[in-house]
Amino acid sequence: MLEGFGPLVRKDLRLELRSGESTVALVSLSLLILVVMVLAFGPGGARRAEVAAGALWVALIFAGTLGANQALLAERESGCIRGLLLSPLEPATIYAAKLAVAMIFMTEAGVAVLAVLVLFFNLEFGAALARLVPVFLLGALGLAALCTLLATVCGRVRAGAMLLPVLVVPLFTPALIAGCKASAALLAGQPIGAVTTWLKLLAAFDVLFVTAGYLLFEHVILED
Amino acid sequence: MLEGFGPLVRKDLRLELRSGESTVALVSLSLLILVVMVLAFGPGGARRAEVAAGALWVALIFAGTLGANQALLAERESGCIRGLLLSPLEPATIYAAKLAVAMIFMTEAGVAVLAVLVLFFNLEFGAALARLVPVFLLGALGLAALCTLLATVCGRVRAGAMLLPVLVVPLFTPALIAGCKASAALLAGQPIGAVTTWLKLLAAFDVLFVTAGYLLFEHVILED
Amino acid sequence: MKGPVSIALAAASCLSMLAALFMVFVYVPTEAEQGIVQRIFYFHLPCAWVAFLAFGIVAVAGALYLWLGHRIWDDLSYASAELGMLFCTLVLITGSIWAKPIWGTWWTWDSRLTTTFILWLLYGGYLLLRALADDTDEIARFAAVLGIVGVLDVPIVIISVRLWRTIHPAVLLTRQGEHGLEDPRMVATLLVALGAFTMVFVWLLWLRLATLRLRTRVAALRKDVALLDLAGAHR
Amino acid sequence: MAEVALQAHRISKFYGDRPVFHGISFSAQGGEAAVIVGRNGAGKSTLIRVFCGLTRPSAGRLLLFGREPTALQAAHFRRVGVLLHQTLLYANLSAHENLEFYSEILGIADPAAHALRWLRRVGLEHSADEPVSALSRGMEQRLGIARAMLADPDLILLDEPFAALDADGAALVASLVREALARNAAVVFTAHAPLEIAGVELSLFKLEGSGLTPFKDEGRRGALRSLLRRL
Amino acid sequence: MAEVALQAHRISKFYGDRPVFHGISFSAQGGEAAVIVGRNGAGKSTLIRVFCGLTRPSAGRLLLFGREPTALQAAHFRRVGVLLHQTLLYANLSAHENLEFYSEILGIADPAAHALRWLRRVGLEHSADEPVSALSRGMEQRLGIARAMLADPDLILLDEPFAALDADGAALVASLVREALARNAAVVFTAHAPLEIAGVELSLFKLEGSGLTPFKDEGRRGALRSLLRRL
Ligand code: HEM
Ligand SMILES: Nc1ncnc2c1ncn2[C@@H]1O[C@H](COP(=O)(O)OP(=O)(O)OP(=O)(O)O)[C@@H](O)[C@H]1O
Ligand SMILES: Nc1ncnc2c1ncn2[C@@H]1O[C@H](COP(=O)(O)OP(=O)(O)OP(=O)(O)O)[C@@H](O)[C@H]1O
Ligand SMILES: [Mg+2]
Ligand SMILES: [Mg+2]
Repeated sequence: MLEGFGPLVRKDLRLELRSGESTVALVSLSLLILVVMVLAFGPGGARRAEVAAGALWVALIFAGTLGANQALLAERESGCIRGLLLSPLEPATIYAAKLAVAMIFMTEAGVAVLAVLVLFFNLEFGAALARLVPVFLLGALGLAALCTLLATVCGRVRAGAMLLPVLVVPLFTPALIAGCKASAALLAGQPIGAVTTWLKLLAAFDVLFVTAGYLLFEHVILED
Repeated sequence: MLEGFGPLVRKDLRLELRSGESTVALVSLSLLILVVMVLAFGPGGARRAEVAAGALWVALIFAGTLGANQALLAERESGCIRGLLLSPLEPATIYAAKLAVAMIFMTEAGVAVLAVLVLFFNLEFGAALARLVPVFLLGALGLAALCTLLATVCGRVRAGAMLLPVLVVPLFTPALIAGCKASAALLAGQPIGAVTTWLKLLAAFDVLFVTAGYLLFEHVILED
Repeated sequence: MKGPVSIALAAASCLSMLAALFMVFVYVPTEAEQGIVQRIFYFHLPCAWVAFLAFGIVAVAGALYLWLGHRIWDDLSYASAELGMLFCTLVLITGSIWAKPIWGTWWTWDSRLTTTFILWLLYGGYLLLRALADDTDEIARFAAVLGIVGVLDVPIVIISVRLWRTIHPAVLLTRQGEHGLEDPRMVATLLVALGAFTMVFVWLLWLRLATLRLRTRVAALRKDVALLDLAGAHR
Repeated sequence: MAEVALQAHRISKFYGDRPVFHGISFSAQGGEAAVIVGRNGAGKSTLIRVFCGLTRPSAGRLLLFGREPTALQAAHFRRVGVLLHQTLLYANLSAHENLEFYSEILGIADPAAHALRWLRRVGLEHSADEPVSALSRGMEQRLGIARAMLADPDLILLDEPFAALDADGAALVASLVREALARNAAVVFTAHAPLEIAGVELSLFKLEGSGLTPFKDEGRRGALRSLLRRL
Repeated sequence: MAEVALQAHRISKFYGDRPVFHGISFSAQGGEAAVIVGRNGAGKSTLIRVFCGLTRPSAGRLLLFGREPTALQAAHFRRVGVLLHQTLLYANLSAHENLEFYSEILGIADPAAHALRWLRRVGLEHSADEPVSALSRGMEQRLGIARAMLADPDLILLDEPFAALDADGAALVASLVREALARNAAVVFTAHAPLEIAGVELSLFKLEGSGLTPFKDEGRRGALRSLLRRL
């Protein structure tokens, strides 16, 4: 069903990881966002877990939109997306491949941010962090699904790179709130059971956006 | 001395404002950053002025780097920067023009962010806000000077759009700290006299970076 | 790498380092307040000094490159940036190791820690630029510009961070004022360690520079070979 | 009877309210070659983009292998090879990686070897590992042609294939066209002026004033024939 | 005596350790036209970029109007007109706005009228308000040529000016070259094969195996002469 998925993902990874570009840039970018937040808000204070959770998610959103944009930039320049349209690939396959690549990049950024969070905020490592993983993955999946769909739209428009966050953020807001709340609770030491409502919300969000992206991608990718 | 400055600025403004794209995108982007931060950190609490100031500056940094990048993107695509290099324009003139354009965009974004800050944080409008203007302008000038210089560098390198914040943020840190502190104090109701130290620091930063950019731009714009 | 200079540098580094090790672990008395862990100070401070020295060289050599245009200045600033980054990382690591027993935490946003970290980020960006781009004259110019701008930024970073923390006192413990350096043996040990680390830095810089020079020469030879090939193919 | 690879029925294309062409009917059969000539801005490139299904015509019907492009199954896309003004190559991938990638998504067995064969074919074996951004304009054009021909397509649409090519390159394109016709593919390409390819019966069409008309221009053809025979 | 507009002394260019050309000496005087021919990838475009001072040669000396390009004053840049493969036009500005902008920075009086005159000259007056992104390839090439010629430069460097042009476009370039020579400008351009321009004495150079050599090829020139005379 997903014939051509492998080559597409491989090509993107090769293109982006060849010189470690995107990865390195994405990871450093996430770290910097974190630093900016720490400098701006100060690390101390009572609401430490909340600041840490907020920083994690803000970093994720920026890294995500930039990363998804980067992944589609290669297709757009010199019109390569036309090459894919003229090939036997299904639009859904292209979507799945781009989604996978975006997820890979976001996971990298997320791991970096989490590692640094631990160092800077002196959170106890093991337990809280392990419990954060599902929240993070659920959030990243939804974000990747949204960004991939919308980056395609924005690629057609001038100033698309700037437009992308404008479209993504409002749509992502429910997931953002859920993610922040769940992360803050977990970082503050609560068990995973305490946040199942938020997790369910995130999962519903993911199902919705992955399905929508899968179905709608065909319409945004075709030219006029 | 700055022959050609006018046409360059006019051209950029025409290019970017023709369809209102960049402006709209930049303004919405800044607003969104603000919203994300407010959602992540919550608007209430004791350290309200600090959160507001932090949000203002984080929004400014992201809008600034994206905006400066966008302003140089037009030159890069289809190699138009070569057209400028082959013209009688001095590199310093090109720098001055790009700096002016970046400042205009950042000011727009700043105005939007300030307006929304007032709404979200229920700060009293008049006095505090007016006092914020010099802080904001000083910060934006330094940021524009840095971004314009470094966006030229990043334009030449692959993954440059992501590299730009990585280079800019550490360099901008002192101004960021000064800006955050000064803004927080002013928003908390202190008079402008209380933050002169920070203002001086910002001014020193600006002088340094505008001069450095003006002198060094020649070296980054020439091709190999 | 077998020239008399590098042999001399290697010998000097080894001897001074051995002397420093001896003094740090055997000669110098244990500090009363902090105990044994205070000995890390004799590595920590020299590393910081060397990092600053290296970043200074990056900027000076960069300016010389822009002015004179000779590739050797670029090689020097590249080599120096790499080593500066290495020693800056060591400062962070030794500092953190020291901080854990003394302050009970690996990291705090104390002013000196923050400055060091920002410095680390700054030159990390510099090296990232060099790593992502090809090794051309163009990138050498960019790097020189970045190195100069970076060093200009350092004093402002220091001032701002100091102000940042003095106006709003730090949340966690502040640094103790005294470190017990009143003992002359401590001063002597520190001076020897400073000398030893500087020697090691100069030696490594020399080696790295030699490697980069070799690389430049290999590139020149490659060009010659390519030209000979071309002439041969044409005859 | 040879298959009708491309059939356009009274197609029109407007940009906004400005017509580029109007009511054009055209068909291309396997084993036949057609060249569409026209002045700058006549609409040749637009026509090629419509023919390959990339751009929807504003009116009219287009059939590729007897079906609407939107109803085309994946397998059919393997049968269409297209060259546009843009070469559709990834600037940061090497010449070989580009062809290998496109071979993979076309489902060709042993894509690496296939890519290498094509690189040799278009004379780029020495630049196989150069990124496309470091190729000269003519080299990129050659690579774009190789990309279009990778899967031995049955319908070949080339927009100005001779552009930016030197004499060797032109001869290469001519021989590729001959081969394609020999295996019964349909070939349609554009040019600015009528031309000939030795050993090929070309039908000439002129795109002008928004219509496409068969075209005979013996004087000019005679003058060009002596030149282009060599290809 | 006519001024020496361009003088290259034993210049070489390497990409990494691969030489593109080596030890080339060349000069162009006012009132003279030279065409540099070479195969795809021979290095013609690189040479043009070096000639206009955009790319520094890896070795050797280049003088424009008797000075090093880096020591050139602003006013001198007005005297150099360059066309590259990239047309150096802003895709989102209209044709007229592009020419107007470049006229402004060249310090030409009444830039809007000047731009309009040039649009008419290259046959784009009806597309004056189209953004460049909506022009056809040949139309963009015409606009790029107009851009290069805006300030009536004394040294004209054109990389494949005939590319993508139809017969009218080629005639236009030919007449622009004639005019430039008449006002004593130096013209250097590249092509893939030797060609002639009616009424112009062209010196032919061949870029090959990294050297540039004067070139006589009567057979081919004879064949082409009959064709290109018409331009
Ligand atoms: C991650 C942690 C640390 C970092 C990044 C760091 C960084 C630095 C740097 C850059 C310097 C030299 C700067 C200058 O001389 O102005 C320095 C000096 C010094 N550090 Fe640290 N440090 C860290 C932790 C510590 C700890 C835990 C202590 C002791 C409790 C400490 C004590 C000192 C002392 C005594 C000096 C030299 C005396 C002085 O200039 O005040 N450092 N450190
Ligand atoms: N995206 C677009 N939007 C609006 N108009 C366009 C667009 N693309 C092309 N046009 C217009 O359509 C007409 C035909 O363009 P097209 O590129 O098809 O011409 P062409 O025959 O290929 O010319 P050339 O020989 O110069 O390549 C031109 O007048 C052009 O201005
Ligand atoms: N940026 C670059 N980096 C590395 N190599 C390059 C670069 N640009 C060009 N080259 C190489 O230099 C050689 C000459 O390229 P150039 O574009 O000058 O050729 P050309 O004569 O203009 O060819 P064409 O007729 O195809 O336009 C080619 O082999 C090309 O691969
Ligand atoms: Mg066309
Ligand atoms: Mg060329």
